[in-house]
Amino acid sequence: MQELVTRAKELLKDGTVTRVLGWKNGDLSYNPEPAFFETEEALSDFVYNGFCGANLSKYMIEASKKEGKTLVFLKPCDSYSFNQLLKEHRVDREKAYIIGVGCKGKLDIEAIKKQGIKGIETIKGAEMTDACDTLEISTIYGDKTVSYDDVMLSRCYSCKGKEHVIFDEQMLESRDTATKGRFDEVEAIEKMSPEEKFEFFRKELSKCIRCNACRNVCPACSCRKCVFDSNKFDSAQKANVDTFQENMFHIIRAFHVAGRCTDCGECSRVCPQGIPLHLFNRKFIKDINEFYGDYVAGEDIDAEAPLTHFEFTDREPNEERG
Amino acid sequence: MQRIGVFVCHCGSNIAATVDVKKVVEMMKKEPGVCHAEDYPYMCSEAGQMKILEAVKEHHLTGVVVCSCSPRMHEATFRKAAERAGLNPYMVEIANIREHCSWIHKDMEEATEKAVILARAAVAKVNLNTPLQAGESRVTKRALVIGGGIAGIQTAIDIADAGYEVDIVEKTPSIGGRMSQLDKTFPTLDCSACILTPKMVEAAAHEKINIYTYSEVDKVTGFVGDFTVDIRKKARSVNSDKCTGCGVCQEKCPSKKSLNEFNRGLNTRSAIYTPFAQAIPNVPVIDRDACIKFKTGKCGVCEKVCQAGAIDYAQQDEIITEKYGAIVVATGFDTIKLDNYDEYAYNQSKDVITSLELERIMNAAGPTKGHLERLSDGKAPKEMVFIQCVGSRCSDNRGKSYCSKICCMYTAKHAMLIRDKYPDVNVTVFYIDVRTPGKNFDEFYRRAVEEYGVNYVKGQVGKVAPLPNGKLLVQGSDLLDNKQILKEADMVVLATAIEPEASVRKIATMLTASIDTNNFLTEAHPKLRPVESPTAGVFLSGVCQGPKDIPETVAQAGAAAVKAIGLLAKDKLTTNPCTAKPDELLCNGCSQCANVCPYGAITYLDKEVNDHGIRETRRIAQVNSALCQGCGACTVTCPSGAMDLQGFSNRQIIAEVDAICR
Amino acid sequence: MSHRNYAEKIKEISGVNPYKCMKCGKCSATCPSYSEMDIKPHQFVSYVQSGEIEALAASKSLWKCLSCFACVERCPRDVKPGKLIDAARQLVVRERGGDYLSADEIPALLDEELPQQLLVSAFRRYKR
Amino acid sequence: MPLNENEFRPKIVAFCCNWCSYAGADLAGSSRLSYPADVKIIKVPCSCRVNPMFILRAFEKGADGVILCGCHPGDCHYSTGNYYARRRMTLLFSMLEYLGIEKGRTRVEWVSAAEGVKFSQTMNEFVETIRSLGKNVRLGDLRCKN
Repeated sequence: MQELVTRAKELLKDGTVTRVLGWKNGDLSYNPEPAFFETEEALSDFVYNGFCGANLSKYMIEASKKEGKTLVFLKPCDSYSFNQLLKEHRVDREKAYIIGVGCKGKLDIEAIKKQGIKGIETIKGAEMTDACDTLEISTIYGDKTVSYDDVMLSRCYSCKGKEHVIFDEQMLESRDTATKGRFDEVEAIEKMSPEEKFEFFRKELSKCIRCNACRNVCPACSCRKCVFDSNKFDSAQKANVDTFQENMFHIIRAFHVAGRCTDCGECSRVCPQGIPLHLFNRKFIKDINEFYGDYVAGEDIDAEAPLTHFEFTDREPNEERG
Repeated sequence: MQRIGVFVCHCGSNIAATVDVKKVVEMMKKEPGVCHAEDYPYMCSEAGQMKILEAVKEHHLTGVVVCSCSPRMHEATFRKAAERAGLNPYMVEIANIREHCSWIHKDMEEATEKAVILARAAVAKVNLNTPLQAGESRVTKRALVIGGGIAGIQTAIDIADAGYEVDIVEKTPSIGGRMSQLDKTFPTLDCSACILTPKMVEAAAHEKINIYTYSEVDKVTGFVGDFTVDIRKKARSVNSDKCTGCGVCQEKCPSKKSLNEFNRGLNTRSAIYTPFAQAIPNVPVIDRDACIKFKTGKCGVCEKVCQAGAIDYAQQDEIITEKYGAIVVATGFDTIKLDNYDEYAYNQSKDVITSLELERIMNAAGPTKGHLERLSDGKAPKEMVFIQCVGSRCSDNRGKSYCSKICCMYTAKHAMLIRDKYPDVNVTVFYIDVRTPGKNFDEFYRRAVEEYGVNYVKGQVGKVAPLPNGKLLVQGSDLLDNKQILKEADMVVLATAIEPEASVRKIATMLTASIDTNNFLTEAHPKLRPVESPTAGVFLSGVCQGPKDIPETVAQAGAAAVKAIGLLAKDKLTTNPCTAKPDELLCNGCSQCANVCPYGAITYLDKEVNDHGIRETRRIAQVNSALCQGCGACTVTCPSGAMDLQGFSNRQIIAEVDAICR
Repeated sequence: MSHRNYAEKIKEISGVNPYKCMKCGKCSATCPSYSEMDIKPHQFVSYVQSGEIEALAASKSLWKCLSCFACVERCPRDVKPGKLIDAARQLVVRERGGDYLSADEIPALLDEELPQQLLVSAFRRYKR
Repeated sequence: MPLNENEFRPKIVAFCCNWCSYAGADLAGSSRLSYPADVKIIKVPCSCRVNPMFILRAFEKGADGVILCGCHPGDCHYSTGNYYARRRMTLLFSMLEYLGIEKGRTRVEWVSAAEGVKFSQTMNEFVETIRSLGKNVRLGDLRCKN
């Protein structure tokens, strides 16, 4: 992580960038948060470790409007989001100096807690320099160890690969963490009976408290004024009054990002209620791949997005599947 | 809140028979925003429209809902009435309680309940209507006619006589179309060429008409008043300017084996050919598949013998792009394939021919130089049999379900001409019904029967079987004498069904003109607008719209021309104001909408915007309302709802959905 | 046999809608045993349509039809007269009490090579 | 069939495109081809104008079935509208099925201006399907029910 800080300081000093966008420690040792650093001194708070899951692309929308260039550190999966925002003219390539940082898989503190570990004080073994195979966790009830690969974020198990699609420089190596199929969960749900599916999603979506964290963190879901906040559709809803609105918000959100979602998994990571929101987006991605050919959002700026393109031989909506 | 007037029409009894109009009026009075409701037997009548005028004045109405027939019928009428009353015409909504309600439901209570719901939806929509001003778009004073048959020629001449430029695009090497293949025409028995060639010459000589032969339409973009068309002028391999039409090349050309399409493949032609003597332009075309020079590189005889040096093997296809205000489709027809009708042995015996082939046989320029003879052995026939409705009026999927309309008349014509020229030939016609309506048509048919002794037998032919002695055994039934007839015939002529030219479907897709399953172009209204396509600026002339004979084709060609002239005469066209409109403060500038716009009406602009105090330049979508046709594709790809469609806004449709599901 | 329900039954068994017939006569034209029949194929349709089932049931044509289905194949309106006559024949065959093969007729029809089996099945089918 | 209270009366919203299916509905009307009165038609300029929000809104307000009719692919008056609608509805219907909503509740049908018979047959079939599926519960508000 230290090389990142020194490189950032050089770029700040020689004026190529006027600010640095990275992470700094949160109130606890395992929840770093995105932060801007204007000066070299401030960079001492900079941190990059196994817990820095946040995708910084979305912040670049506002950063592009500021004076001068911004240095931004993008993990491989974050770079797809930046590319997608570039395709939609939301970020300015000239205003961004991108360093593609390596990633050894990001950790999920909820997964650690699920292992029955409470009262966490410090966690060691999550640094980029570590081997990232075991974590030593010191808690008020004594020290505990847990395997790195058991407590990663669910998105890391079906990691999209370790190449950055857009960068000015690349630093630090990555570790391939993909072990599961990307659509295994979706296929598992598809095999359920309609009643089971309905129960599954009712159980999940009934937990939704409409805190809009998923919307606020999603790079693809960054309208100036969301349709659920404006009077364009008479669908302005601050809270889910009835169960329908719980479904509706997530279906429409998934539909709006369909063909644009880079499957960065941020929505599921930030959801305070732990709802697996990526299941919606992955369902659309799976359908798009199956019906209209494989498409990875954010991979190629000039590619035709599936929902703003068509073929004469597309299938009919009521056609039986498979 | 709007002040809305609801007018419920009885439509005589069409609506009032199954919808309790009084109850609908009563229910509408209770709707929010409705301050006046009344019913009237005929809202579309002058008196009915006066009701609207008076109500608007008396109750200061700001919106009008008319519960009546389909908006496709009288929306324009009621909008004009509102306009006369000083109301913006787009503050009028129609609830279709006839075609979508009273005509299809029997139970009064149920139909009334539905009528109320439909009316309520219309009121909900008009509540959110905003006054719209129709825009204007320019008109290119030039017309395009696709197809160079009698329909295309007549339309082109009529438009050109009105002083407008016209381009004819004809696929074959010469204009003239199907009519040029006919020998005589009914009911006057004029020689077809004698009445057609003068028209062809007139079209060719007309300074306002420009003819592209051996050419096809490749691409059409734009819309009424402003079409941009790419015409592909296929390479003739002959330079039209130099060629004098002497015809030496056709005589000397060694490759004589290719089938002569003009004579329906009954004889052959040389590789370099003009379809028929009176071809216009009289410039031959090299059939590159048959030409030895193109196939093997040797030969080149035509180049050597051509004194005018007009042969040019290196000629390539040429794409010409032109702008047009109106497009007339005149693509004509062909006879159907008879492969599914093996009971008539058309493919087994050369003496079983279609009527069009008989036209060529009887034509002096035809394969038999006008002598009526059997194609198998060249002998003159003694017994001739005509079979009507071959492939027509068949609801099995082998043939066409419609009646081809012209066969009864041309068969009577053939029978009469044969009996007149060869009195010793017996002619028998097997028919289901002889359909010869119209002026002098039935008299023409009766002359064939009474003066020329043509033997008409009511009953279809079940089978035609070639016999060892070269004759044809015709097995038919005589329903009037209840007999089965077994007749040995020398020649059998099939009155084959006709279908539109195959390439019309491609043209319809390019013009977005609607087309039915039989490949006939659909007219805007079968009775009231027969020569216009629902797509504005596209007109239909001739058989491409439906089976018809030459008199009707010429009449309809004239009508299509007048419609086109009516359009070209205007300097400005009022455009549909229901176009897309972006909300500057909400637009993300993400150009999703531009990707789906079929008309390229959306562009982007970096604009200084004051968003509640935040002043910044943003990338904002701009809609060119002259190009936008109001399809609404962009409004759905726009996630934030910034792009909305005037006249069909998101909130309006949501209001209609709410009103229906309440 | 009252008209109405038998006409309906024939239509139901054959699945034919006689109204689709446009009286073109092609079925009669195609029928190989036309000359043998008293009621012609195109008349099957009009008889069923007008409900004259007695005449149809009593007619010789029922038994002259070879079920070669040429008429079904070539009918331009899919009316399938062959199926109609089949249905009429079904009705007659199912009719109790009708006696179409008496024992004393057998010697006239007998032919030495006639297999025994044929007589048994003929009696089973046509003798009630 | 007259209104008897106990029989389930489905509410069905049909979005019809102005150029083809609305004209097809008119033709069904003028040919007096009946279909149940539960179907109510909303006219939209093109099938590509129908936003998934409208369909979900219909279900939210108590509709039991929603059908979208448009021109046959290739016949669209705006040349490409129905192709976009086809993709959007394919994905939307697949998502609704994924959520456990009965597949029969939503449908797309291409009806040309000349196909009055097909329009009335489609509507009869669709009402029959919805009747067999019964009242739409899953997309309504469950909170006050169970």
